[in-house]
Amino acid sequence: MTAPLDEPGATEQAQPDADAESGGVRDRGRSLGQIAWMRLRKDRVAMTGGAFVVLMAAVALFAPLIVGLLGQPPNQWNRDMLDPALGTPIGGMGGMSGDYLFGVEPVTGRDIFSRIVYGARISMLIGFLATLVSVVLGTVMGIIAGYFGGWVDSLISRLMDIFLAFPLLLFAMALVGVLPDAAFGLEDNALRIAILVFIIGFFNWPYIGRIIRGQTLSLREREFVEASRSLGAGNFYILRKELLPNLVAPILVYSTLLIPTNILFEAALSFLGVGVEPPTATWGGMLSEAVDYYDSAPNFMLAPGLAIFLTVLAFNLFGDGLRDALDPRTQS
Amino acid sequence: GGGGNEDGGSDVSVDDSAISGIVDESTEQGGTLNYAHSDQFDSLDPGNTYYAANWDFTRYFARTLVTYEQKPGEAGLELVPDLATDLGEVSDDGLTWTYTLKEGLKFQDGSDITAEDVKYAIARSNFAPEVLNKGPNYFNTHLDAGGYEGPYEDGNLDNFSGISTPDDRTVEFHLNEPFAEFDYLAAFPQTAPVPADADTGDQYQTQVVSSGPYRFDGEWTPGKQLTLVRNEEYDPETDPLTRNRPDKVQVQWKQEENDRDKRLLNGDLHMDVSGVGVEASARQDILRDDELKANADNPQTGFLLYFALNSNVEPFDDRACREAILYGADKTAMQGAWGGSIAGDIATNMLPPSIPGYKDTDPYGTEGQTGDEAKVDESLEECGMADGFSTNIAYRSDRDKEKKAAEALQQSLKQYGIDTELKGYPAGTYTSEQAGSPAFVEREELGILAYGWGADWPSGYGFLQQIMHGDAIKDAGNANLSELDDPEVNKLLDQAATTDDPTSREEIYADVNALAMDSATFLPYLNQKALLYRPEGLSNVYFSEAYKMYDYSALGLEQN
Amino acid sequence: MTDPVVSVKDLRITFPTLEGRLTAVDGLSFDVPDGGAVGIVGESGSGKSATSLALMGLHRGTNADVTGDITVAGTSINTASDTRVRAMRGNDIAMVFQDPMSSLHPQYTIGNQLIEALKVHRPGASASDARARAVESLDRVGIPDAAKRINSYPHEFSGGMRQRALIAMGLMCEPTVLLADEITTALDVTVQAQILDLLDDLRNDLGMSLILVSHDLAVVAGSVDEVLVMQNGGVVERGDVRDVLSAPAHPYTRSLLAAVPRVDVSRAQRRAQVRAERLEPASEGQGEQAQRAQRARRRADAEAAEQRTGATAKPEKSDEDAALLSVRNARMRFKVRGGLLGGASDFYAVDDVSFDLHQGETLGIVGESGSGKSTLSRMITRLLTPTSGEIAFEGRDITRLSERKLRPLRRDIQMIFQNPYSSLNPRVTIGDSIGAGLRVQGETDTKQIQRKVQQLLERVGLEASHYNRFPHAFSGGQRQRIAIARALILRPKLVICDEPVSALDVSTQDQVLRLLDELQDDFDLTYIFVAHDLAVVRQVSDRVAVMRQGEIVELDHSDTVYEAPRHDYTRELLTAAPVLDPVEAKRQREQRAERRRASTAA
Amino acid sequence: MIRYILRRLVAGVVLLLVVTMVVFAIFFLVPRLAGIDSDGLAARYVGKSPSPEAIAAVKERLNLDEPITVQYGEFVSGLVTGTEYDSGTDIIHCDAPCFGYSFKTNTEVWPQLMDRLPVTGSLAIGAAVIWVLAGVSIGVLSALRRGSLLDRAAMITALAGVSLPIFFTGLVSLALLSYYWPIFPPGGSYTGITENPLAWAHGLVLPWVTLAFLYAAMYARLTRAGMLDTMGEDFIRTARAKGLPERTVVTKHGLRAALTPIITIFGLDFGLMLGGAVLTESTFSLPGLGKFAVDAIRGNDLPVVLGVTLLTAAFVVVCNLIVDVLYAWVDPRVRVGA
Ligand SMILES: Nc1ncnc2c1ncn2[C@@H]1O[C@H](COP(=O)(O)OP(=O)(O)OP(=O)(O)O)[C@@H](O)[C@H]1O
Ligand SMILES: Nc1ncnc2c1ncn2[C@@H]1O[C@H](COP(=O)(O)OP(=O)(O)OP(=O)(O)O)[C@@H](O)[C@H]1O
Ligand SMILES: [Mg+2]
Ligand SMILES: [Mg+2]
Ligand code: NI
Repeated sequence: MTAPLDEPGATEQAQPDADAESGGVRDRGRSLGQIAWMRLRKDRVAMTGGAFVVLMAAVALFAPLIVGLLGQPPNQWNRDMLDPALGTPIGGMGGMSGDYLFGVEPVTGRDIFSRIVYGARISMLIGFLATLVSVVLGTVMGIIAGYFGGWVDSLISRLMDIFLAFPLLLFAMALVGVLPDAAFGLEDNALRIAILVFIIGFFNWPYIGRIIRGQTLSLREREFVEASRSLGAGNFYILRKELLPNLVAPILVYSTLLIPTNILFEAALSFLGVGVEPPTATWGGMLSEAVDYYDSAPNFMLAPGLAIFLTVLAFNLFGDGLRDALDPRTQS
Repeated sequence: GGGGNEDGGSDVSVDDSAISGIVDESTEQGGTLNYAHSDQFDSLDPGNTYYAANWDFTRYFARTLVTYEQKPGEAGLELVPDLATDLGEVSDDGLTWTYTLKEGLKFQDGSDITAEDVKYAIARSNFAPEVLNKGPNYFNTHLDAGGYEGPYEDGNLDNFSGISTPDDRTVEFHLNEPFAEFDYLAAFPQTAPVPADADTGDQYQTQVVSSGPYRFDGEWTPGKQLTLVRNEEYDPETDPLTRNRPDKVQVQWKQEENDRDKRLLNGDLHMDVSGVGVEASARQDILRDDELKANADNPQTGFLLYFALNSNVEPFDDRACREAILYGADKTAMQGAWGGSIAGDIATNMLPPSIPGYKDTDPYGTEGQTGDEAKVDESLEECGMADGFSTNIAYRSDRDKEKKAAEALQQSLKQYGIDTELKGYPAGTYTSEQAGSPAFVEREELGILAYGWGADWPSGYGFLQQIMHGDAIKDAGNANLSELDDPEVNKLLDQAATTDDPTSREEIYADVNALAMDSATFLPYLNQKALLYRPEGLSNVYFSEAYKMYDYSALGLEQN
Repeated sequence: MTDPVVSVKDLRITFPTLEGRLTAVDGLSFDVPDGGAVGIVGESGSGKSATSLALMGLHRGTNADVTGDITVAGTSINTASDTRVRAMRGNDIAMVFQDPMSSLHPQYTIGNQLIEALKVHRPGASASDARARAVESLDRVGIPDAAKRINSYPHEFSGGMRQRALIAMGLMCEPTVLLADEITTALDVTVQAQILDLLDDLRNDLGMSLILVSHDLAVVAGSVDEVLVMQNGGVVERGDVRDVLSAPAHPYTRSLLAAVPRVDVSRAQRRAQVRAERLEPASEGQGEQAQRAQRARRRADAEAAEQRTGATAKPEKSDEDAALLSVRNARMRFKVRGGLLGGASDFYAVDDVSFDLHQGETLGIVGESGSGKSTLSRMITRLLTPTSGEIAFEGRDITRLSERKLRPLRRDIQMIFQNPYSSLNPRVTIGDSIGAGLRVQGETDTKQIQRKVQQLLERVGLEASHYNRFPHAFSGGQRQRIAIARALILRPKLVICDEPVSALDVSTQDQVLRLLDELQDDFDLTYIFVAHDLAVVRQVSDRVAVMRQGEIVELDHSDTVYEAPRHDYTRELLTAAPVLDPVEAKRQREQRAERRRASTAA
Repeated sequence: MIRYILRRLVAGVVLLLVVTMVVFAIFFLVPRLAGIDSDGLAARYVGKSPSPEAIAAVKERLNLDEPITVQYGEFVSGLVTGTEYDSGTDIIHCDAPCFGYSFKTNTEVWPQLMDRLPVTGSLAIGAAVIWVLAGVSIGVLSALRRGSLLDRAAMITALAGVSLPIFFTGLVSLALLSYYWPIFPPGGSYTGITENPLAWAHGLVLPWVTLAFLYAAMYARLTRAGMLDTMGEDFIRTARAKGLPERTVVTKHGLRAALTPIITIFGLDFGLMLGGAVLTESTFSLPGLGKFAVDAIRGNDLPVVLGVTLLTAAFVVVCNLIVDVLYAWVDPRVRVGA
């Protein structure tokens, strides 16, 4: 037996003295988070994007307040704002006015502004949560498949194929008939949203999964993985601490692109009757309803279209910035 | 007709001249007539279809025993003999209806059309549900056929006792009970003759043997463009109608609606064969353009839109609770949901105005048709739910306008404390599995069910029987969504079937209508109207009251 | 003599960074006469590569700011049009890059990349001509069976072969000037000698001028006429190579020369010298860093002492017979996949290797590239499971131990990897990288981990404040220190150093070697030290094993191996080692040429 | 390699079986969960107001009362050996691969699939060419001019593509380029490539561009990210040092290395596209597979749904396989099946 320099017990005793001289206090370096934040703050474009995202989140959160101040109740029909014969808004610009900031919907006369505001809740919720579900699942499965290889890889890859080949629409429509009113402690729309998140999120993961797998395949050959293993790191540790940080960039790129896809996916499902039950507003749902009026009431289409677009743009700008900020190699 | 302008909005009245008269009347022949459909017909087999548009369309190649007069307005409801020399001759006991075929009738291959061919056509279309099951089954219900199993199970047609053919030109129908409106059945495309040796079962739709002015151009594949060319064996002399104007008829299927409308307005297409009218976007285009308006008609479609209230679902077991719904509904909003006055007139009872026996009654009328708070409160009080209650509204989730109407109902009820939740189901299974399954309705507590109904033939019986008769309630595929099983109503409808005199039948229908309204299980809200467009270049365009769309058989093309 | 082919006047290169502008090259001037050879030496980061890139006009389009005059073959690089510069590249002036691993496109065949270099300047050349030229070029740099290997992809070449392929690429158009940037760093001595000889031949045959960049004075010694010594972006000394090497004027040059390990210095001499220097605190030239290291070390010593008194006393130097590590008949077989049909053939990367290793001892392993050194190292650390044979650690057979059972044992055997760039995760802070060992071995107290890591950082000559930095922020030498810290955090008994200094410049190399030495003394470590540099191995090893094609051809006390080599291959290695004396270098080169001629004649 | 491909194909077949099982289960088990019995299922396939006899007859004809395993077994054996259907008067021989017989249109599924395949194929291939070319070149340009106006504009356009639904972009393009300025033919005017290649291309330009607009974004963003990584690699510097023109450096050296992840998702997108161009096909009234599938789902036409699912699943499998094999070609370091 040689004598290792310090056994745990020994360092405990040595601590006070050592701490004073070289302990954590003297640490002038910044943590990863701090560095990223510092960089991010310098990136004006990314910060604008981030600010917009925060704004939209606030809008969603404080929807009742905002609508109370600036709009009409979102589900209230205002047929007096419509031409009774045509069902289209009276006045130019789709009925835009101080009371109806973005105008009113054809047919119902509902306030587009407040529906956009309330729609932000569900659309963003679904957009995010579903993206989160697929990103998490995809990352976990992809990383496992890529790292372990062999039969694990084959199994997961084939599983991904199955999911990709799965007739999602069919599944969604079959579900409508069997959806209970309440399950898992959720009711009505909450349950609907949960199911939507599940469907959208759960069936999208193989997409990102395959990409992550590909990246992992090459990462696992890197020497630092071996180095980590030689320290006695288990597979879980290596996956989490060594590989994951290197996958941040692709994950961010895909997540920011998945969000709009998911928001629109909700619209498609709404269209098939598996979406959120009316009259609850969602951006995607509004968009698909607006198609019929794209030339007679363009504001009906533009409002949700722009809402989705701007949110997505903001996310992408922020995501790009974040990716750059997290990349230790980027200089300025 | 005439679109209403009374509500103060834009002027949405359109030309409408094809409703009352014939536009561009002409005898010219020639040209290719182009139809399009946003979907496709259930089948082109005249014996296997239940679409009014298809019934209208099959007249190009499938002549029936009798048919509707080629005239605009009321006159178009008149039945005239087609293959038969006369309308049906009924025996004194009312159990035998006899038709005699004209002479010189030929199939496209030149062979003679015989009574046997008509008998065979009915045998296959009504008695072989394992093969052909898309059409109505009135003959099956009314004919006294014993245990006949259909021509595919039982190769010997003589075993089919429901119809006898004493000679080549006589067709005798033997009924199990008298049925006064049998001539209407004889106008069904199911009576179009089918030569037994040319029948290919469910494949017959690919090569229907024509008895009319046009025949299929080769074999047709479902979903692919259909081309009809002239049938050289057709003799116009035998035909009471003129239905051979164009040289060629073509149909494109599955055309996207908005796109189809645009092409229609552009003149790229001649007609939307589904006959349901243009969609919202084109509707706006037409109503904003006087030139387009001049080519548009806005007729009633004979289709009634309503919500059925199911009395097996609480609290609708209490009539007063049902009443609260009827008084609370804002019908103008529901009308708006379908597109305003152009989409239909507000309905106040369960018969469409074009059905004989219609009376302008409004038992639950409210001011401006927007609901009556006092009466709702009163009803709620009466049913012991003064604070309101909650229930579900079922609708077809892939039908936008129905969804909007359900939303409108939801909105108008909300102010009275009646909370409703919308339950959308796919249209494809709505009747077979959800709204049409009493067990499902009860379990899911679907108190209010959106629906729409049109008559199989222009009579009260044809309209009311399926949706109100207690016997019509089925475990699956039920159309009587209210599950109304009123002995009085049942009795009256049965009685109507055996009443010869049309005026007394009308009386009965009016009574049935009144009883149904009294039951408070129906919330009718719209007598649907369609906005039809007839592009320049068509001739002989008029609206057929029988099919509730342009009479396709009469259409011609203006020659340069 | 005519005008110089390359003339650099007052070259200044700056890069924008987070902390402001960084001046990489500061007022550099030099000339290269037609057909002449200039060596540029200097430590890592002194601006050698930046200068080389500037000569090629490769800073265009980047954020680097280049001022001053550069004239190559009569054209001013700084003012010429893009098209003109492009036409010159590869044609008038060709460059061979530093890192052969990453400088070749992984997705094109070697041939493709060579032919491309020709075609761009000789559009008229026919496909078969270009191919023939490529084969010839590969042949010239000593790639065996060039006509066949031309279709190989870079990953199918060993490091040395890739470097040669890069040189071949530079020679495709027979350029007027060849710029070689540390081209031999990755090569073992025999190949290195071959390459240097080749360059020399080319100079003679083609009248080509040469700029040879290196951190290794011995490398340039025999190959250039004039040498520039760079430090911090500027030239500190220049002159005829013989003069500079024999009588260095600048202290920096002197310290560089002193740092060069010498094959003729034995382990014992070196140890004595190093220990002496260590006891002399803060000697000049060592600077603050060394002082800090001293302090940390003393503290560690104190701790160790305290512990010794408190706990078990340090055991006697272990009994000579009980080996710490014992390797018996170890073999490692790889299946090498064939072509499309996937027929696999066996290949023994390590073949029947046996040796014992004792506590506190250092075993050096030398051998050419691909001889199985790294594979053997990986087998001992059990990153690979030997195909057959037995590996025993502290008497315990670990050959087939499961990964789970192995984990606690990993504390005791650690490895420092060959390439400090790729063995550190670029996305993980160095603190986390080093602390990982503690964490995976069950330590959960983050504060504790951080404290230990920072202590160790200081011990290896870095700063505690570097804890949260990412690897990219460190130079190669610093990275290797980080890698060493990572290996030591668990207080292992056996450390396997797989070419820990190959990628470092001489002065850094010297520092790292000293550090390893110190640590061995302090912690009573046992080393296996793998290197291609014979001098380095001699200075650190008690015994030396010479490997060739998976086998150990010679294993003995280091002095014996170096002074009385028994195996032919060992002798060959020894003669290939570069020497500092230019005259001696030339003589050896001639000898080698003689031998080659003899062997081809035979 | 060949063994690897064979192994993957076998796995593919298993996968197809699993997928069809799932479809079967959805059709037969999920409604059961909702308490719908075989009568309800049968009622889907008869007219507006079905008689009990009709329901019973349909039930028998479609074997709806048989255990699901038997029905599934029949379907699979039909695929392998073919089956026969009774059209009433005739026995129709449906040769292998028999994808069944549509409940709704009374036609064999396979010929209908084959009919629609060229349409979806034309759409997918054309669009893919456009989106890959456009996406990749935009991505490359943005990467080279990172942070420039062009970069930002390209990104915004690209994001507009993913944010806007096809039914919107499609309709607007039709309204503008087909009606307002009649440059392209209106929807519903598909011409086979064999009939008239020019008309084929002319009629498909709008659908192609619309569909490509959606995807180009993702490819542009991916390419950009990949190019940013590769253009900093050492081998790019080597290429420049050879004196290669910048264009060659970017396309031949930079792009090639950045292409690998793009190939992965291209395989995915393309495989999915063949079953998934629903919205484009609807918007432009193209008689393709996607529309066919959705109509079948709406109409509960199980054999058609199965058929389309099977076909598209097969595409996904094959595309993924091709991608994996292609990998080895694009990146010689990757060993297929290793
Ligand atoms: N693109 C760049 N951006 C910022 N700094 C740079 C860049 N390239 C080089 N440098 C810095 O310029 C200095 C000189 O670098 P250079 O690569 O020339 O060193 P070198 O002498 O070649 O060292 P080595 O022996 O390690 O190759 C270093 O400090 C380096 O960090
Ligand atoms: N995983 C593997 N599969 C197949 N062959 C391998 C593998 N690892 C190493 N080899 C081969 O084994 C031989 C020995 O490789 P090793 O890395 O041990 O060489 P080395 O002596 O460390 O060389 P260098 O000095 O270049 O680092 C080489 O020919 C190498 O190609
Ligand atoms: Mg360098
Ligand atoms: Mg090695
Ligand atoms: Ni070296």
